[in-house]
Amino acid sequence: MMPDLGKYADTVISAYIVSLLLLAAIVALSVWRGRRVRAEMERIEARVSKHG
Amino acid sequence: MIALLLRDLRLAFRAGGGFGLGLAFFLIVTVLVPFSVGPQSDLLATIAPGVLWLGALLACLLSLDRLLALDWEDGSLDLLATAPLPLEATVSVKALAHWITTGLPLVLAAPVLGVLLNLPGPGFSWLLVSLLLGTPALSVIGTFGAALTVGLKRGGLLLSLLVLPLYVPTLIFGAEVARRGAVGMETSTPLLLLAGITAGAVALLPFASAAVLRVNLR
Amino acid sequence: MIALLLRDLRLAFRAGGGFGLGLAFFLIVTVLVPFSVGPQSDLLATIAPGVLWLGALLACLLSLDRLLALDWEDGSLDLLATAPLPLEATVSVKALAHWITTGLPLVLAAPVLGVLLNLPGPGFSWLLVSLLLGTPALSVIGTFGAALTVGLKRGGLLLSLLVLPLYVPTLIFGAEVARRGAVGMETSTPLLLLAGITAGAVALLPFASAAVLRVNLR
Amino acid sequence: MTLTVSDLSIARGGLPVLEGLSFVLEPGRALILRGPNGIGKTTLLRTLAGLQPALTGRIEGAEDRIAYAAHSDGIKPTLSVTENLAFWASVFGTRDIAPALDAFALNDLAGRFAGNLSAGQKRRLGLARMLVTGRPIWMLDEPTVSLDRDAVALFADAVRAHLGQGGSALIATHIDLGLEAEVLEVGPYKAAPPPLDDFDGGFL
Amino acid sequence: MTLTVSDLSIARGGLPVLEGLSFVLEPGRALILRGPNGIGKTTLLRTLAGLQPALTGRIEGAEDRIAYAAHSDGIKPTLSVTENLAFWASVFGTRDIAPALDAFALNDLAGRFAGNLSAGQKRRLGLARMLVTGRPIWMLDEPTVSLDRDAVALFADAVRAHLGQGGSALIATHIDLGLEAEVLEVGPYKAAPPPLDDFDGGFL
Amino acid sequence: MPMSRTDKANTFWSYANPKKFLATTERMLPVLWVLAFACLAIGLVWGFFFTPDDYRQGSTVKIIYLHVPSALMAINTWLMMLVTSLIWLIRRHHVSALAARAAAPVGIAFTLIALVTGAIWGQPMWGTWWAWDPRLTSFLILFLFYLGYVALWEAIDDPDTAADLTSVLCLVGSVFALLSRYAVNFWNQGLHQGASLSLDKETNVADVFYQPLLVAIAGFVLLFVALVFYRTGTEIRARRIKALLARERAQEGMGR
Ligand code: HEM
Ligand SMILES: Nc1ncnc2c1ncn2[C@@H]1O[C@H](COP(=O)(O)OP(=O)(O)OP(=O)(O)O)[C@@H](O)[C@H]1O
Ligand SMILES: Nc1ncnc2c1ncn2[C@@H]1O[C@H](COP(=O)(O)OP(=O)(O)OP(=O)(O)O)[C@@H](O)[C@H]1O
Ligand SMILES: [Mg+2]
Ligand SMILES: [Mg+2]
Repeated sequence: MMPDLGKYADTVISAYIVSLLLLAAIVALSVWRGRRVRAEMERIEARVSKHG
Repeated sequence: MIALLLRDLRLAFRAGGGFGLGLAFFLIVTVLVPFSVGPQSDLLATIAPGVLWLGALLACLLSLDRLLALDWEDGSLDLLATAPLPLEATVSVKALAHWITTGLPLVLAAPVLGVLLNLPGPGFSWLLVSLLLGTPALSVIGTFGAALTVGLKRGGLLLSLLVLPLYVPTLIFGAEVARRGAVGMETSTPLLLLAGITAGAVALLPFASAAVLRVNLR
Repeated sequence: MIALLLRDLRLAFRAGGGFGLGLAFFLIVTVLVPFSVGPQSDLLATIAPGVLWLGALLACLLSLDRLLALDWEDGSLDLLATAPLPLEATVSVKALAHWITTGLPLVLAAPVLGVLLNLPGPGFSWLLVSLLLGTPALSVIGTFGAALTVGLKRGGLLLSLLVLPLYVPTLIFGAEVARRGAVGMETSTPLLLLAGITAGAVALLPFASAAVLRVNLR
Repeated sequence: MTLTVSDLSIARGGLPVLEGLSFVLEPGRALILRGPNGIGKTTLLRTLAGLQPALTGRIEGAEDRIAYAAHSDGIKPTLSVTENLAFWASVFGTRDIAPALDAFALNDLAGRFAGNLSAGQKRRLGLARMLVTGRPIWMLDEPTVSLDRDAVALFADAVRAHLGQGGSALIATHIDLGLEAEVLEVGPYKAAPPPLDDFDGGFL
Repeated sequence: MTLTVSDLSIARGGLPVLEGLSFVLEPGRALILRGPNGIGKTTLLRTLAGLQPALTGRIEGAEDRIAYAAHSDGIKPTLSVTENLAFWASVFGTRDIAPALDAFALNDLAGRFAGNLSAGQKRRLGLARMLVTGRPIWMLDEPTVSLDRDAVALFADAVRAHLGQGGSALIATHIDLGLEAEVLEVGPYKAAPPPLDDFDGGFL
Repeated sequence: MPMSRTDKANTFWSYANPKKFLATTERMLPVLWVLAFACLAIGLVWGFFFTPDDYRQGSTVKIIYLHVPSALMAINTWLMMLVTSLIWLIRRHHVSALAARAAAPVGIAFTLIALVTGAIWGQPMWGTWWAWDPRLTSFLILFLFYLGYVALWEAIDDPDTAADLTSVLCLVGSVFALLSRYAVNFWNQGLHQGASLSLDKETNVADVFYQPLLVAIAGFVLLFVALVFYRTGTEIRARRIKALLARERAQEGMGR
């Protein structure tokens, strides 16, 4: 399954790991903040429309 | 005192508070060095420990003018001076907050920047150790400088001028540790001296800072 | 406009105004370099042009936060904006005052500091020329940065972060001229490019600065 | 010379604060703005002075006619009283600062650095600046803050003299200045909150 | 609890400004300082608060008893109203900021960043700080600057409540606060210019 | 400040209406996410598992599937920010300014990926993590511009002021970034490969490497679009929260 990476195995694998981690981080951060902001907005919308 | 520390940290983290800016400044100064001295990597490797120390020192220096001056301008300092908290404690806490928000991030970022300047392998750990030991002294000495110049509008430049000479011993020993470490020489003497300077500064300077601050508040 | 220039110069010369402080900062940074990279004189000679340019740049940078922020804080900027003077002229005059009080002294002092760093003989005149051509660009670009951050309390560090990347081309060409000059190489290409950057910045950036300032005054 | 404001709406921090404001300020007249803290007096003055754009409405006769005195005075602590005034005089193209010094009893302080003045003295200097602008419409934001009674009287005299020369003045204040002037209560013009539900175009 | 000041002389910028000042401030009483601009009221308050030394004379009963409110308020624009107050409360070792918020009608503003308040709102926050100090002697330097009429009334109520609990207050002001308090005119204590000839000890 | 004007007709500009933008992007987003992750997965798996080694670079050539797309997108993100900034300055559509704000952190992430994969690649190829090659150096400078841009957004709390200032910074910064690019080229001749995606296929990467690379690039582009749409939505909501809170304050009177 795993291709033979030869003597550069560490290099290639670490490049993939770091990149995928960074991609995951930006996606996770976006989604986390997006969820939070959306919930916050709904909370405030509810409160504001109650008060008129 | 914890309330004061928490407040200072919170102020630093709030938008516009400037946390992380010291770090960015450090990064930029490091990047500018090759532009000015040229890109030869062996030359850069030779001067790397010194440049990193100098960069960290300047980043510390630049953030000093927010340390007390903001509190002075809006009157907080007057009020803190009349509060039931000895002024020595106040300045120590402020120095600690400064170190946490400026010195510590610099220490952690320095190895990454070492890569940019081709710092030789063994240099990394020594750079880290010397910065970890030296930056508290920079914060404490800087607080003294900030207390000296607190009454002056935008005294930032004068502050730099007063503080830089005081930084010289710390810089010499700190950079020496990093430099010797990078070329695999023995480092224990400058390391001890550096530790001594830091310990002395942390123990004694707050009294001087508080005294000076009292005069400035008058 | 002349009144504004004279006022700015007078403020700079008055006690606490910061005239000469940029110079002193330049001096100290230059002096600290041998402490941090070690005292070998050939190494110093190699990096001298670069270090002098970087030092001049940092000294300029540090004085930027007084450029507009003081006038903002005490409300002068609001009043100047309602005065019969186009804001473009105001920012240009302020950049000019900054150059006269900071850039010009640095240019004149650089040869003296060159001696301290063993700058090779032919390097002196080229250093002088490159700084003379380059520092106006530093002041004008800096004014833009100051206008961007004028509303922020002690925005000094953010200002550095914004301005330093903008300084890169000026620094590269300026230091290149000085470096090539010091080793007797041909300098006309980088010199022309440096002049081009300065001319472009002086001609165009005041409009951007004024626009940004208007937004900040809103 | 008449300042005409019609159906003006102004905003601060992205929200309308006052709306539907109309008034006319004739030469020789003063108008006093009153209203509770935070209603938008400062915002109104800044808008009229051209420092920020209006939301809607028209302002006529303001361009290059207004001398504005804000909460802060634009005084340089390291310049002397005379130097401070002379600077503003030459920016506005007038020359003579003697009348201004006289009007606010600053002659004794003329040579002092402005930074060494007390709060009230500084304020007097800030007000003297209005006289050297030579502009016909004065806009003053709480001009009498930290002035003592004599200084308030000096200020009222200066305003009266200005009106006598065909100038006009718009003054936001909480206290009684002893001026015979119309009063504009801005409270009733408080902007209604924008409608909530549409979330169209804007963010509300 | 009584603050006793006897034969006090104070200086500002190296020059004596007031001399021979004596008064007693009993618990439950307020004292209003009046005097023209630049006479030395601010200097007097700073001296009593321990921020600068007196030239001569004695101050008794001040040590660690004074809550001082200066011309500027010590408010952090990037902290909310609550955070600002809570900070001072914990510095002074009191916990509860609710009464202070109530007393100055700050409840509606509690969550806002202090930087977004108008001039008068900021001032109210600065005054609310006095309540969380828990100190018996209040020293206030022109506390009502830029407050509207309602807010001045709130302030007077807060002072009255403080006096009712055995506290005392020393207030420098130019306007009438509607408080039943003694008034101390400091004008008559203006320091005589020091004699020119002796050049002994000092430089004059 | 007049609120953004909305054109009546169902033109391109009508998407500048925040509500309409939200509604439209919300419908597109699930598809975009799926497509993006599919392309990414296919491209990267294909590249990692099913391509041969290069005769000179060995297996390190597999890094290209991360390095080139991220480098490409790092630059394109800035270009997109430049365009949206201009739209804000000229037409004053709030969504445009917010899209620029939303894109910047994504650009930072791409720049970081390009830098890190490049650095890791450099170790075996050039024997050093970092060299002051012009291509690498200009990326570092681009990174600094991103940092400054984001820091300025964060430092200003009035949203319209922040939008105006960052837009002008983006404009001026673009000019200086370009200048820096030439300055850096002049300053040092480098080690780095030339551009690969030219039309002249002979001199470039062989097809076996080329096809998965294209898929990976498509994946990065789609991911970028999805992220920017999503994040712009977040910014719109954050902006609405601000407006709602401000409105609430104003309504409660002057705090009394
Ligand atoms: C940290 C450092 C690096 C940065 C910022 C960087 C940046 C870039 C950029 C901007 C491109 C342009 C994409 C395009 O034009 O198509 C690129 C392409 C490329 N880079 Fe890098 N790079 C770095 C290090 C490296 C290293 C160390 C290697 C390997 C030796 C490398 C190999 C390549 C290759 C093979 C391409 C594809 C273009 C071609 O095939 O000619 N890069 N890189
Ligand atoms: N920087 C700011 N950002 C957001 N909102 C603000 C800002 N400054 C003031 N405001 C709000 O705008 C409104 C109008 O403020 P303004 O300063 O014009 O009031 P004012 O009438 O001058 O009050 P005062 O009498 O207290 O000076 C207030 O509700 C205030 O809270
Ligand atoms: N920094 C200073 N240096 C030197 N002299 C000063 C300084 N500040 C104030 N003075 C002078 O000291 C005197 C007392 O000032 P002080 O501020 O105490 O007056 P005040 O009674 O509070 O006046 P106000 O009602 O205007 O606030 C004044 O004559 C003033 O000019
Ligand atoms: Mg106001
Ligand atoms: Mg006073």
